[in-house]
Amino acid sequence: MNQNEEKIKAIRLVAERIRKDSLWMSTRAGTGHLGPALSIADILATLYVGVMKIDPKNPKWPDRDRLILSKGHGCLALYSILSQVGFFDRKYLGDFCTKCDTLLPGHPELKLPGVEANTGSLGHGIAIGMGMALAAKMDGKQYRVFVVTGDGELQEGSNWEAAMAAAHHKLDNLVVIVDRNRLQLGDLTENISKLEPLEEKWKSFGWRVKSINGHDIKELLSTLNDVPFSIGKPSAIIAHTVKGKGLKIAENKVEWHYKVLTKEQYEDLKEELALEELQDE
Amino acid sequence: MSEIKKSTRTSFAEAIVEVGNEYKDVVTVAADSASRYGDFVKKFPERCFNVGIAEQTMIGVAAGLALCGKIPVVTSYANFLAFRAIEQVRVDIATAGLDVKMVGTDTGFSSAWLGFTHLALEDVAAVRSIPNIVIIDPADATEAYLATKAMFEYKGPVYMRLRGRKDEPVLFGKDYVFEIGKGNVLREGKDVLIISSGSAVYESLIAWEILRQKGISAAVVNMATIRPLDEALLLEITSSVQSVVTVEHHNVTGGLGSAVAELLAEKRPDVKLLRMGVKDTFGTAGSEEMLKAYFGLDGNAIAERIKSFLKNDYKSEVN
Amino acid sequence: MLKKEELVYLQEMAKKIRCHIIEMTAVAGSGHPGGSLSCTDILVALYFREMRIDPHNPVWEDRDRFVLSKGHAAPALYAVLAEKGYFPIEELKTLRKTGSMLQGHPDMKKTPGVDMTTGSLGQGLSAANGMAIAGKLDGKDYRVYVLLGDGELEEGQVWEAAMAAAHYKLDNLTAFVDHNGLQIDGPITDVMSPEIIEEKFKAFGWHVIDINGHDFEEIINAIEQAKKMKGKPTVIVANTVKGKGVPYMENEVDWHGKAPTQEQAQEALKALRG
Amino acid sequence: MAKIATREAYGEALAELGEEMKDIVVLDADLSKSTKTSVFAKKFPERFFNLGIAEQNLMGTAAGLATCGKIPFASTFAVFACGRAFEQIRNSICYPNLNVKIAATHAGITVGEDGATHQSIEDMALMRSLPNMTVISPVDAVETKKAVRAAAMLKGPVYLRLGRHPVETIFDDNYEFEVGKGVVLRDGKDVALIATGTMVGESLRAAEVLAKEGIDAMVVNIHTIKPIDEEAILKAAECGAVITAEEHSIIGGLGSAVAEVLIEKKPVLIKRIGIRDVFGMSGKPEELMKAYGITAEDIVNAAKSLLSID
Repeated sequence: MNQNEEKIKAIRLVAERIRKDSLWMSTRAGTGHLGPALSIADILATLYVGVMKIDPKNPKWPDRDRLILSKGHGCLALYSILSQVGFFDRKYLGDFCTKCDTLLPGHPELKLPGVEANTGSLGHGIAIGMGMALAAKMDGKQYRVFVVTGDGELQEGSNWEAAMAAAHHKLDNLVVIVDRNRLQLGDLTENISKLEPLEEKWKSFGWRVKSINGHDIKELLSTLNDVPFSIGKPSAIIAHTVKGKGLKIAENKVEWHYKVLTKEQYEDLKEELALEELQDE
Repeated sequence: MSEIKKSTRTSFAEAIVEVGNEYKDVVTVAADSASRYGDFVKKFPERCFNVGIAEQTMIGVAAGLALCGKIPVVTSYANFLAFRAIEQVRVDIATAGLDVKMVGTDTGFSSAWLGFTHLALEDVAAVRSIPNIVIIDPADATEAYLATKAMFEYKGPVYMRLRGRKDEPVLFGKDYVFEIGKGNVLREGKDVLIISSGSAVYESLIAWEILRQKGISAAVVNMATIRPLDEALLLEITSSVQSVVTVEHHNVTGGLGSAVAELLAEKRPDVKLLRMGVKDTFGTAGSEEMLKAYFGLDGNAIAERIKSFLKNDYKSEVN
Repeated sequence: MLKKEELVYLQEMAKKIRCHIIEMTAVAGSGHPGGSLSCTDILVALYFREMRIDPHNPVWEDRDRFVLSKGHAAPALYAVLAEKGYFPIEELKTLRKTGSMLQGHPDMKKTPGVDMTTGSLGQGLSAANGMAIAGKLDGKDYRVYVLLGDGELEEGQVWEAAMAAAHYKLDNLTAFVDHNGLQIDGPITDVMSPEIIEEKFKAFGWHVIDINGHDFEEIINAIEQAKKMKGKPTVIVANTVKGKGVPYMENEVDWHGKAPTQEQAQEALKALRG
Repeated sequence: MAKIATREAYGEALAELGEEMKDIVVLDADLSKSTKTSVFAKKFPERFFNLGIAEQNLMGTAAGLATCGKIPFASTFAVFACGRAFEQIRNSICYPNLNVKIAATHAGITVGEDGATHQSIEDMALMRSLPNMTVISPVDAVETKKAVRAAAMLKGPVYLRLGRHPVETIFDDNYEFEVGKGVVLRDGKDVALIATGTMVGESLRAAEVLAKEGIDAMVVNIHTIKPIDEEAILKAAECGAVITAEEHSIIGGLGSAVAEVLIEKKPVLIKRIGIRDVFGMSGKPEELMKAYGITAEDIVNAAKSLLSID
């Protein structure tokens, strides 16, 4: 096995753990956005394990790469990956929406080590990321800023304001990854407000764009390590994904945007998916 | 009061250049509004960003810059900052308590001719409804200058209200002291306490003079910081002065008047209060002077209202 | 094809409107002449040739609608409405005065003929969408026109609305972009480039037509084309000159929001009347 | 009694009204299942418009529809309606005084686990600051239905504040609702509990506890925050002590409105119960109410401390 294949294998394991953690946290809490967390598991695993320059022991390291989860409701996946790479102890995952004033609320907040912005209100992430990218250019720093947005989220006009401005300021250290799972809370994105041709939209706003399979670790790794696609231009990656990926009953099902397993369903699936015990010993 | 005139925007532009010299981390973000930064743009071009007519992005970008250790200043018409981008102000900046300085211009009646879309009469109400944000409404160019400097000594989100490009009377001299969270007693008096902020302070001082000639002794407090409100000062004065009037060039709902009403209602229920301001209606177009008169918020009108307020049973007062 | 006498009529009307704009802003002592002059020909084509309206019944249900999303160009709209007979031309002198029906930005509650209150950039297209949806809903055949500034395209709400208009297949909606290339802080390409405008609208599902915004022939052909387009909204990107018709104002960013003095106004009127 | 969320009642009321009033159109921003406009959408698909995740466009489109004689109900969560689209509501709806109804759900901290970004504790303050706006915050399912109907009949902009979390049904169908009129739910002479929305139930509970301790509390339901019923408030103030209770910031909402009325017209002892100028956080609704000090117990304590000062 060559080095790259080993890495891909490692990332795959981390992604699997994200899925299991997400199921575990959300079932315990009886709440959470499961579908949108499962669709970005591979993207986050690849970024944190194979792409980003971070130091979990020093979460405020000035030269770190930043990740903003603009689709803050997908935070189950973020919490898992942050704990896996060591920003905080895994035992805290049990705090997800189970106690008041938890560090792991229903949308991510800065108080948790590793979280880079308060998100949860859609359409804010690209502008915040743009500010970070500007700061890097000013300070002559090499770090990059990755922003993961939902696809339905792109209906918010604030994204297009920010997209226009980032291109204007030639922020090639800014990367947007669109979780193109084709579903939003209510329906298919194309039934609610058509996003296609999505690539054309980004291009027309001055970005370089690539469309990839958001579950193919190899493709994710090579694409994410290939940014910027063009010097002087921000990069957009349209990652085609499956909402609820990995949980058969949830895949491509709109109702799983905001739905979790019952404890009974969890117990039934435990063996098949090699899930953890729900209760702490 | 001196004869010198200067706009709050001019002194903001002057102060911001000095601040830029002092703090290397200060950056400006504009939404097609870069001229408000004056020479800062020429002097520190590498620290200036313009995102175009996109106020929401301006706020988001400032948040990102702040998260990377910069101290961003943003500015636009108060309406576009405090209305168009209010959710970004709330989520991106206030929830995280980020060190971003927000300067809304053309408040009160100073955008006069532009009509209601540009007349910011609810901006304090909007910003005050959001936790964590200091709100400053300077009375003149001197105070705007000092407040601009003071907000960089404070760490955390600040919203400052400025006015238009037009020069206005300078009320305070070199010895004037500004401190965030502290009201300034401009005139002592025993019959009535006038509390005001921003451009209403000048008019309140004119009212004070008119009242003085009629034998009414008014105290005037400049409450430049609307949040945190200087509760100690107000409680101290109202222990002896029982009639209180708030004057603001803002809607009577949600701004200075409401803040004072909330405090006194809970702590000094024996005090009589009259809130003067724009009475829950939208603005219209007109010169600043015309609008002050139109809304009954110039010195003469203020004095008249206070006279009848003191004369009548306040219970029948409808402001 | 425009008949010769029609063309002359429109050109003469445009001249008149431009003179009103100069006179109004000079009397008011403030206002936005630059962006009013750049969109004059579009407004004249719409109001004096194209739109189905009745100045005696400004709230006629079946009328075509017009939304001035770039509300600061109000002087141009007021001049057109006055010439069309919605209110006496005398009123134009009251622009921006306290109590006047002619506010600094268009106000539907105060001015007959104004279909939507605007002035805060980026909001007009959404309102126009609503009118177009209502038209479809009621089976009415009126059309909705909206005029946007080019700098205005920097507002995100424009793209929210653009996406929705295409999604709802609003072919009864036609947008104009007054592409004069300047905004308050400078050239749009320096401040925050919305270019390439045509490609953006195409990517957002619109039918796009590019024209010279001062050529009546082109304006009217574009409108005709838009009316024939089925299933898609049309945007007409009108390339214009800010301050058009007044030599010292043309392409000068300073004249975005500054009124001419009486002397300057005289000079402008002389140039306009030729 | 059965617990029903006010948003559920909103969905049903809309569907019923849609039958009677053909001019009603409903708009949503991708949240129709949560805001319950989906009930209307199913019944009248041709009069329902989902505008996607784009709240500013939602309000602008509603304004445009209103200019053409429609009665648009625009729905999304309260934070997005009042925050993201504040300027659009101000300029495109309130200033021209257009006949748009903004029915926002998920108001207050009882939204629960979604946390601070989604917990709207400023919405009434923002909407109350806008001229021409009527602000209504119903208590339960019955009042919501009546309020939706009243809003549809009223000409001009209305903001309806609805909750996500199921709440006790307090009123029966004979309950009479009138915009701008406070309702005395319980007479009393020692202290007046003036409440709105979810806090009305808590106030009634508090009054019972107080009664056991010999304190006679009046409970007034102020469902319309703007225009505020001054008469009802002045009458309540005859008790000599007033407590306001709302699931909202103490700044700018019911507490401020009552304070403004009383300090000017009838100064009495006042204590405002509400979120004390801080952001919300994730948690179960009941836990959060406790954490932020807005339960019946907090009202009881406030009443006792107010009266002991006397």
